[in-house]
Amino acid sequence: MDYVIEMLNIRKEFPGIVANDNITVQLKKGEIHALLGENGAGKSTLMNVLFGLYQPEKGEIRVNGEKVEISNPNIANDLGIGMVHQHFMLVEPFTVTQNIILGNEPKTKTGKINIKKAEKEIQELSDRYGLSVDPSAKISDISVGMQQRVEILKTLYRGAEVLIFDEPTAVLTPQEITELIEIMRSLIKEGKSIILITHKLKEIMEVCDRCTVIRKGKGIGTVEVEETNVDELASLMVGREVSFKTDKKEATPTENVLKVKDLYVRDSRKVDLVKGLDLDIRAGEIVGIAGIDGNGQTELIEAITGLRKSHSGSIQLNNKDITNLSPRKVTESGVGHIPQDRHKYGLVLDYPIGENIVLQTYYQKPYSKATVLNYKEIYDKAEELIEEYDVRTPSAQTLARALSGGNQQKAIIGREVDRSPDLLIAAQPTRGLDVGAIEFIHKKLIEERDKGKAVLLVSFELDEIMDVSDRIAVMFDGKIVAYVKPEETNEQELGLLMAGSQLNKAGGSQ
Amino acid sequence: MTSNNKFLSLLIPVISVILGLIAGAIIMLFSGYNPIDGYLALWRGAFGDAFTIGETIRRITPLILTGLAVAFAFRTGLFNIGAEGQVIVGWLAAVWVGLAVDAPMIIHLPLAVLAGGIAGGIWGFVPGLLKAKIGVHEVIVTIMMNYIALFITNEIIRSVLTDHATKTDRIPETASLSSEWLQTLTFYSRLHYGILIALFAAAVMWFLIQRTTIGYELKAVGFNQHASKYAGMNVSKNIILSMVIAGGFAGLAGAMEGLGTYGNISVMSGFTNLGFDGIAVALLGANNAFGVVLAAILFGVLKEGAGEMPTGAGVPTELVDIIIALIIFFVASSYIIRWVILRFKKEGK
Amino acid sequence: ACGGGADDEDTNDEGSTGNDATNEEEAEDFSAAMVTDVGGVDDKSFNQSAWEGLNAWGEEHGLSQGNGFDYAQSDDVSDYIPNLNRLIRDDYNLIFGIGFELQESIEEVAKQNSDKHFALVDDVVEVPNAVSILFKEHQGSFLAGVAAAQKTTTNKLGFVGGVDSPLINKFEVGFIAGAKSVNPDIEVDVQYAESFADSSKGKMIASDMYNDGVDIIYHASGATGNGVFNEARDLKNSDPDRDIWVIGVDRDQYEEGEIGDHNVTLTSMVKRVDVAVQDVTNLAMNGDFPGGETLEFGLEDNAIDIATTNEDAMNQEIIDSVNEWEEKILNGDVDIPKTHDELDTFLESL
Amino acid sequence: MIDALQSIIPTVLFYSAPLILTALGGVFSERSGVVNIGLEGLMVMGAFVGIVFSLTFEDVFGSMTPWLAILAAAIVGGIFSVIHAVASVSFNANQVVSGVAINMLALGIGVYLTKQWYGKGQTDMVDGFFRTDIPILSEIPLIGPIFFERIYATSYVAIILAFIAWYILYKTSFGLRLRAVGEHPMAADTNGINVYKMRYVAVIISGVLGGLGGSVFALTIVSNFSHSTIVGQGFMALAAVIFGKWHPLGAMGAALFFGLAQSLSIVGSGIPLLQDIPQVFLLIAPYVLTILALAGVIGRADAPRANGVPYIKGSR
Ligand SMILES: Nc1ncnc2c1ncn2[C@@H]1O[C@H](COP(=O)(O)OP(=O)(O)OP(=O)(O)O)[C@@H](O)[C@H]1O
Ligand SMILES: Nc1ncnc2c1ncn2[C@@H]1O[C@H](COP(=O)(O)OP(=O)(O)OP(=O)(O)O)[C@@H](O)[C@H]1O
Ligand SMILES: [Mg+2]
Ligand SMILES: [Mg+2]
Repeated sequence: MDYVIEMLNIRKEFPGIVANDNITVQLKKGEIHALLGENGAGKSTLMNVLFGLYQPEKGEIRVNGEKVEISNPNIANDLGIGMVHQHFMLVEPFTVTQNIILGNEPKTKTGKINIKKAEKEIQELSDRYGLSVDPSAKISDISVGMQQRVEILKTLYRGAEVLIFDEPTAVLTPQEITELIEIMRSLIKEGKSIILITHKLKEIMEVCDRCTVIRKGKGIGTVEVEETNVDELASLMVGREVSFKTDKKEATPTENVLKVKDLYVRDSRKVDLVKGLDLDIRAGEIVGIAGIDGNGQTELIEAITGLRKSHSGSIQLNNKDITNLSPRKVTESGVGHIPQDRHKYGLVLDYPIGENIVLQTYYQKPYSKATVLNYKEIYDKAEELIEEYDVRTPSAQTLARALSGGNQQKAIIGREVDRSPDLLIAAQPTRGLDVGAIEFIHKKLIEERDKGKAVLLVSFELDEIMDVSDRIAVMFDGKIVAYVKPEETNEQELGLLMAGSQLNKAGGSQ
Repeated sequence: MTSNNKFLSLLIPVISVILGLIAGAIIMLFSGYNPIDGYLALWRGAFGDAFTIGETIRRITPLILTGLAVAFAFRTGLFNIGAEGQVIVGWLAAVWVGLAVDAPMIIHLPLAVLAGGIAGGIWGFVPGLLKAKIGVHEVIVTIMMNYIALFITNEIIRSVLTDHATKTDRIPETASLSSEWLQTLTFYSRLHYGILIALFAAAVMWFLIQRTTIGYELKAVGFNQHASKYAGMNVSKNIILSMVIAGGFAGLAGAMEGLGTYGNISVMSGFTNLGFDGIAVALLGANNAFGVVLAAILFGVLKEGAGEMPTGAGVPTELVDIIIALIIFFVASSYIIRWVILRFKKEGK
Repeated sequence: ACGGGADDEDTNDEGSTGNDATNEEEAEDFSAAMVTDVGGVDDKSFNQSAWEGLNAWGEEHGLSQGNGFDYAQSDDVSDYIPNLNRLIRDDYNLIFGIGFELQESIEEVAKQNSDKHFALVDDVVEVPNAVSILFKEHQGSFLAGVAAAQKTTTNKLGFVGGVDSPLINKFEVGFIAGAKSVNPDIEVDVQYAESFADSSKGKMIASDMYNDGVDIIYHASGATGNGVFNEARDLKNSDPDRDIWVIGVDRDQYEEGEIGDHNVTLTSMVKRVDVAVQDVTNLAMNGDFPGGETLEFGLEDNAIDIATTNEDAMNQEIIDSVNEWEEKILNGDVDIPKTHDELDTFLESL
Repeated sequence: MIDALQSIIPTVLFYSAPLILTALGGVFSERSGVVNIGLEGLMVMGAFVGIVFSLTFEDVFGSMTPWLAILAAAIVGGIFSVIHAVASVSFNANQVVSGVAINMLALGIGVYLTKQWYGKGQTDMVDGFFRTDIPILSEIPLIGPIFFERIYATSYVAIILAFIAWYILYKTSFGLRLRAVGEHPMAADTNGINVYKMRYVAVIISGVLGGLGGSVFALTIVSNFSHSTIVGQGFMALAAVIFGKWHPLGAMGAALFFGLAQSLSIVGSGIPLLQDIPQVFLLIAPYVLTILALAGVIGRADAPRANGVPYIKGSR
């Protein structure tokens, strides 16, 4: 059989946990092979083993039928294996070219790096696969989607025949995902083989040939994608039935909770990113903001939550002006915020989970009295939320850093929801999470709505927006350009609106 | 698992000290000294009689405080190399109040001690403010503030506190930490009540950091400024507060010298080194209050004991610096010691 | 003989407490020790000189280190008290504190141990069982100024001080007075480094002064002076014909000035701490301990001296002039100022 | 004016050269992600070796001695810094702690051995370096006398090394890799770069340059070794690293700035206008100026992202 890569009976342990337990994956030449599993199932670990970052305790790896030892990434590179990591491995202050050639620099006779030559080569590679990357741009100046292409170029530059993509689409906008899929197809056309890790079953159905499922570190089996469907994949992965369409009753919105009027917000370079935005949210409804990344969503949320000063306009909560109040004041007025970047904003990773649970309330009774903390109250609350939100952690004393992304997210959601805010802002709440966790979080958001709270959901996942929202506000170029009802629209129409097209039920395209 | 960890955390410093002493012994052997004589002299120098014990405690006192000054800032993610300057201004301020104010002891002494703390706090405020508002790296500013403290203090002693003399008068009894009783108890060592203040300060730091919302905020800011801002904390305020409190501890160390050990202040031709030693003490004590106290004790004992080594055994006192440095290395490299211990344990099973 | 100020009557009165202590012992049982300041016993300066004095005394009486005399080294100002106490516990009869930094420590310890004798070099202690040993640095500095005034070709001199303090001011003032006594038109550029250990500052100051036309620098700045010598040697090296001089302090700094076949050390203001230490120890041993007194050692005791090691530089003319002024000083014809105020009156009287 | 420059600039150069050299060492180490507060100790080691070598071999090598002495100091500095590398790269020690230990250890060893070998706390004087005119360049009118007359060759060695360091860090693959390791070690690792090796090399380079800086200081300024030879210069070099934003030329600029500020404070006391200002203001001027420059012009300086973080393979 012509397998390019075979990982046979791989076992990898970490202190106290078996991340991979006897897993087998075989990759055929020219195929896109999906790797599917819940958060923490062991997918990344398995791929890191293949890439030489980890050494397996047991098992065997074969490349083109030959048994190999991959003790470091150099060997993987030499064997033609390249990896696009879940967290990008890019040096931010460096240029695209510098990142790509790092470790394989072309040199002039004098020992100087031959940047010109490298840039030309990269331009050629980029053109060949339709990546349209600017070789001289700085990583910190380009979008996440671009950064991912740089990662792809990195592997191609090293002559990779096999590419591993670890959750490449989790951080991309729908447009970027479509483009990535195109890129993967062109890679296959050029004779490469791909292993793709993703939580999005639709993507698997769309591009993959076969799919290997892992559950809790164990290999469940490999299926031909043509012979399966989304529901079967989901239940293989979770070990039970999963419902995708979130059940919810009709919304019964009441009085107005959030009223944003003619808001202007500037970014750090003093450019207006929110430009005269109006937005209303009522109690008992979920408003989803659909939009392409970079149209001012982040700045809007930061302005509402007090993390960023707005430049003009007003924000009212329950008819009280909260414009430019400090984050603390905003929180106290009744706003909860599940931040987009959970590592940067959501958690103090070096604090125990317990102490993260009171991140905004530590100074209030009963968690402290006259500035003295009451650890018993804090940890009682933490235990309660850990139980209620099914946060999987050895204990409340465990550092937040040690938890998996999904569990970190559940802890944040528990914390924010538990304060019972009048307005709950959820930014990308399910990014990178497996279907089980997504289902759970969606249920929680809807529960809040049913309790009569207002929910503002920002997501780049149109599915999520369509499923969860009662009303969709389409954001483009710093403004809400349209309101639509999820049951009255479809992805194509939303896509066009998000791209700035004026068309609506009202009229034709521009 | 955790109790195991706690045990290791205690075991590692002990092993480090033993390794450091063994290394010191080897060096003595190689340079032709008798290590046993050397260490006996060290012991006599630190614990030989009531006098040396008194002096050892006296030496430990300011080290605890400068250790706290560095450790406290560290907990907020700041590196305070400025304890040295904060000690100097604290010393100056304490003596100044000691000399200028005329009041009964119950008012005078606390006032003078407080003045030292406040002066140190002000010296910490500047780098704190610049860090918080402009993002200027605190390491450079604190280094520069050390020199500024030294020169300004000398000038004030010469031009304000005295008429161009090198040292001020002694502070009156009402502002003095020293005590006849403690001195008689220890054959006229300079042991003074400052040790109580130092230990109390350590308890305050522990309580502040571990038990209060202030500590909770300071640590959070040290770990992650973004999340702290998200949580509604005032990041700038916390950075400044941390440097002010840290400076306050160092200022108190200066007050201990001014009100306790020396009873005055002299023109200094160089740094006191209390602040720089404080860095080592803080790090050796893992930046936690209890650890700082232990590290200061170790440091003080070794340094005080070292004085006896040249006369007692002919060994240069610098040997003790080498030993302390090695101990710090061993503690810092605890990763490897931990690894070795765990290895042994596994094999033992 | 002992210091000029030591009145014999006083010695007997005040020394009585001391006599009780020493009379019970044989002279051979007498022991003496010293505590250095942070410079250390090998500072090539007054600590070392004091130690040499103690050694000479020991040799004179057939004693050896640790057996009749010894020293304790201070690495830190906080070491003074423990060191003094260590020596007290070791039962030395006479204990010296070397350097003004030990003033308070000696005072304190002497009060607590009235059965022992103490001596402090370079400052005054007012305790009956301690003697203060001072030097007339202003005399030596005056003569250094005389020599410099004779030697200079630019009529510009420099003075580099360690830390601005009454003690170092004495050097500065004496030097200026000496120079101007010879030639009132001479300018003296004065700078303090505010440190006794900052060679780079010493070098920068010297570089600036020599650049401004100063040709002789007198330094009283400890290791900061290393930088002064370094700069002078460098200038001499690149232009051996240029007249560049340094005047050393405390001991003969001839060696510091060596550069190839030349030597930039014009002379040094030498403080014979050894002479004073030996003197005082003998007094104490013989039961004449001048407790409570201040002994001022000067030219008359051979405890202050102007080095003439550099014979090429210190020509006969200069030596004659120095001797002439020395004569005047010993005769009491000049009253050398010790402070800035005294200097002002002195200069007006010129 | 020219006169003033001719007196100030050579002063600035000799004062700054040791700081430049040592700061360059700091730049290499910190660019690779290893905080180096042990620069002071590395300078002490360099000064010690430079002086001891000169004392021992002055008779053998004659006028070549100082050059060989700084070479020896550089080598020993490099070897000595391996301790810091082992602790902070291999044993994941807290790098600040390890640096503090380096400082204490160097001074302890230096003075201990001085006492062992010479029986006293300070060595005798050595000849060291002397100023020279730089051939040809010193002939250039105007510029020549200011920059190239009566200059320590070591000052130009320092400046040239700063440019070489810049070239190495920003133009060669070694530099690219070194900086990558300091920004994102895991990215470098996945690109097949040996993070540990790079960090070892960088720390050793900092030892070499620190040793060089210390020995140049001792041989151009102090002429002997004692516990007070190096007092704070290493910390000033560290300040120069940060002031210069971890850039070799920036660090050089910062070191020159320190030298200029010091020089002005000394020259200033001779300027009639400034003569009435109490001396203390001139004394603190260099330090106040530095703070003002930082607060007003330089502002925020971001360290290499992975600076101070031990790299543990496979950790998240
Ligand atoms: N370096 C490590 N040290 C200890 N445990 C680890 C390490 N890396 C991963 N693990 C643990 O191994 C298990 C598998 O993790 P892995 O990252 O492979 O999961 P995954 O399937 O990629 O999850 P996700 O979908 O969230 O990316 C998890 O329980 C994780 O906590
Ligand atoms: N009573 C308590 N209940 C629950 N958690 C606590 C309690 N006391 C402290 N903690 C938390 O547990 C962790 C360890 O606390 P501990 O008081 O043991 O710290 P420590 O040993 O002094 O160490 P350090 O000061 O370095 O954090 C801290 O994060 C602290 O916030
Ligand atoms: Mg993963
Ligand atoms: Mg994930």
